[in-house]
Amino acid sequence: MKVLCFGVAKDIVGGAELNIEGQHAQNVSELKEYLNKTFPKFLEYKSYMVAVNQAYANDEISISDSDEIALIPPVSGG
Amino acid sequence: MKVLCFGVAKDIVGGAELNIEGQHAQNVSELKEYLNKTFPKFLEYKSYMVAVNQAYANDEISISDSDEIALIPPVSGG
Amino acid sequence: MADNKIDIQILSKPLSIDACYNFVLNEKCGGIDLFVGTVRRWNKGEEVTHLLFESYEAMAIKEMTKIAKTAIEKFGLESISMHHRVGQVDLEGIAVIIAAASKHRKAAFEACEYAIDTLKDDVPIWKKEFLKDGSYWVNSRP
Amino acid sequence: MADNKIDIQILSKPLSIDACYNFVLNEKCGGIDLFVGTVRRWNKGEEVTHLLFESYEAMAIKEMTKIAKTAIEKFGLESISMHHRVGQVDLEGIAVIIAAASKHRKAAFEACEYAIDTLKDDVPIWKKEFLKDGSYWVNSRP
Repeated sequence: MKVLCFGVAKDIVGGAELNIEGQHAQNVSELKEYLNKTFPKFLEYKSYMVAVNQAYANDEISISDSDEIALIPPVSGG
Repeated sequence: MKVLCFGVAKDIVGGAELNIEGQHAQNVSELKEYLNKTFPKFLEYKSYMVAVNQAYANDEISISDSDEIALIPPVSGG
Repeated sequence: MADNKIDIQILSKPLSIDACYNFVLNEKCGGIDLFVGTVRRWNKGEEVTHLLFESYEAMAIKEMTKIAKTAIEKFGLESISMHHRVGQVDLEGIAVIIAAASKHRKAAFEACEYAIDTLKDDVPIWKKEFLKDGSYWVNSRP
Repeated sequence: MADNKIDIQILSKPLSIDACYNFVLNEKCGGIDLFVGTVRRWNKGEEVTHLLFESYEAMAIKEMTKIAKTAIEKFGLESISMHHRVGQVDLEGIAVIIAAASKHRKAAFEACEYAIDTLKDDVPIWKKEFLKDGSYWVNSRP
């Protein structure tokens, strides 16, 4: 599963793309759990959102390898 | 007494400056009375303001030949 | 109040958004709001061909300066520019520009709206509207 | 909704107020409001040297288009242009421009403020602030 990373999330995972091998997450909630465990630094920051196929997704949304998944830290455009 | 005329007031008096000979008006109220009598067309229009020395003036303000007096029909800038 | 905070002009040539923007821009500001009033073809169902603006220039400058000072004090603006056109203005032409700059955007929006609203109420400038079949001074139809 | 009402761009070169203005200008409109977000030197007492913007471009375009459509429907705009910069932006540089055009000015002001407020809440764009003594992602300080 490929995860796009932006802003501070890019710094935390150490790159603009994160490849997660194996079946660690079937939905957004499980993905966050996996990330917080793998990169404990996420816990120091304000909550981030997950986008699935370029739309904000809540915890229950299912995800699979064919989805475009992105980590969205608090936005700060403008 | 010289009176500057703008907008529709210019059309009514027939020029950008009106010269009033004699002592017809000692204050704004008397000036308006004189104008409405001399140019009855003023009565067909919405009320106009009088400016004395480039500031809006109410009816009681005294006027003399040395003041800069102007007729201010409803403004419509912008 | 420093003169470099306020820029008031009544001009007989086309107005420039850049001129207003460049006047108000400064490194203390994060938000600039610009209002641009343009000439539209339809007004209350009538077709407009062009407008003609005239001003009582000396008094208009005084009234606009008063508005600018109040906007700075009331909303905490850093700077404001107000340009008004006189003479003939064609369709899509610019009649007025207000630019307001402040640290934060909310004040810029509020000040800009305050300035254009008050300009329309108080500043001695008159607009003659030319229609396909005649002309009249706006706000002064019998 | 016709495409000629909405102009959304994310650009890595300096933004142009003229480009946004010219897109929204049309003879149906009497009022155009433009918001320009610029880079200021002082933020919460710290001295900024420059900013760096990055976007999740495909999603940002979608979210900005959603805002533009809502602004048109909600406020009755004729047209709207939203340009956001990415990459390095220096002091006094432009980060974002919103231009909103409508028949009457009130709607232009309201729509422009709605659009920038919502952009700042929803659009996946991130700003890294560079200070004299370090840098950090805005809204993401631990």
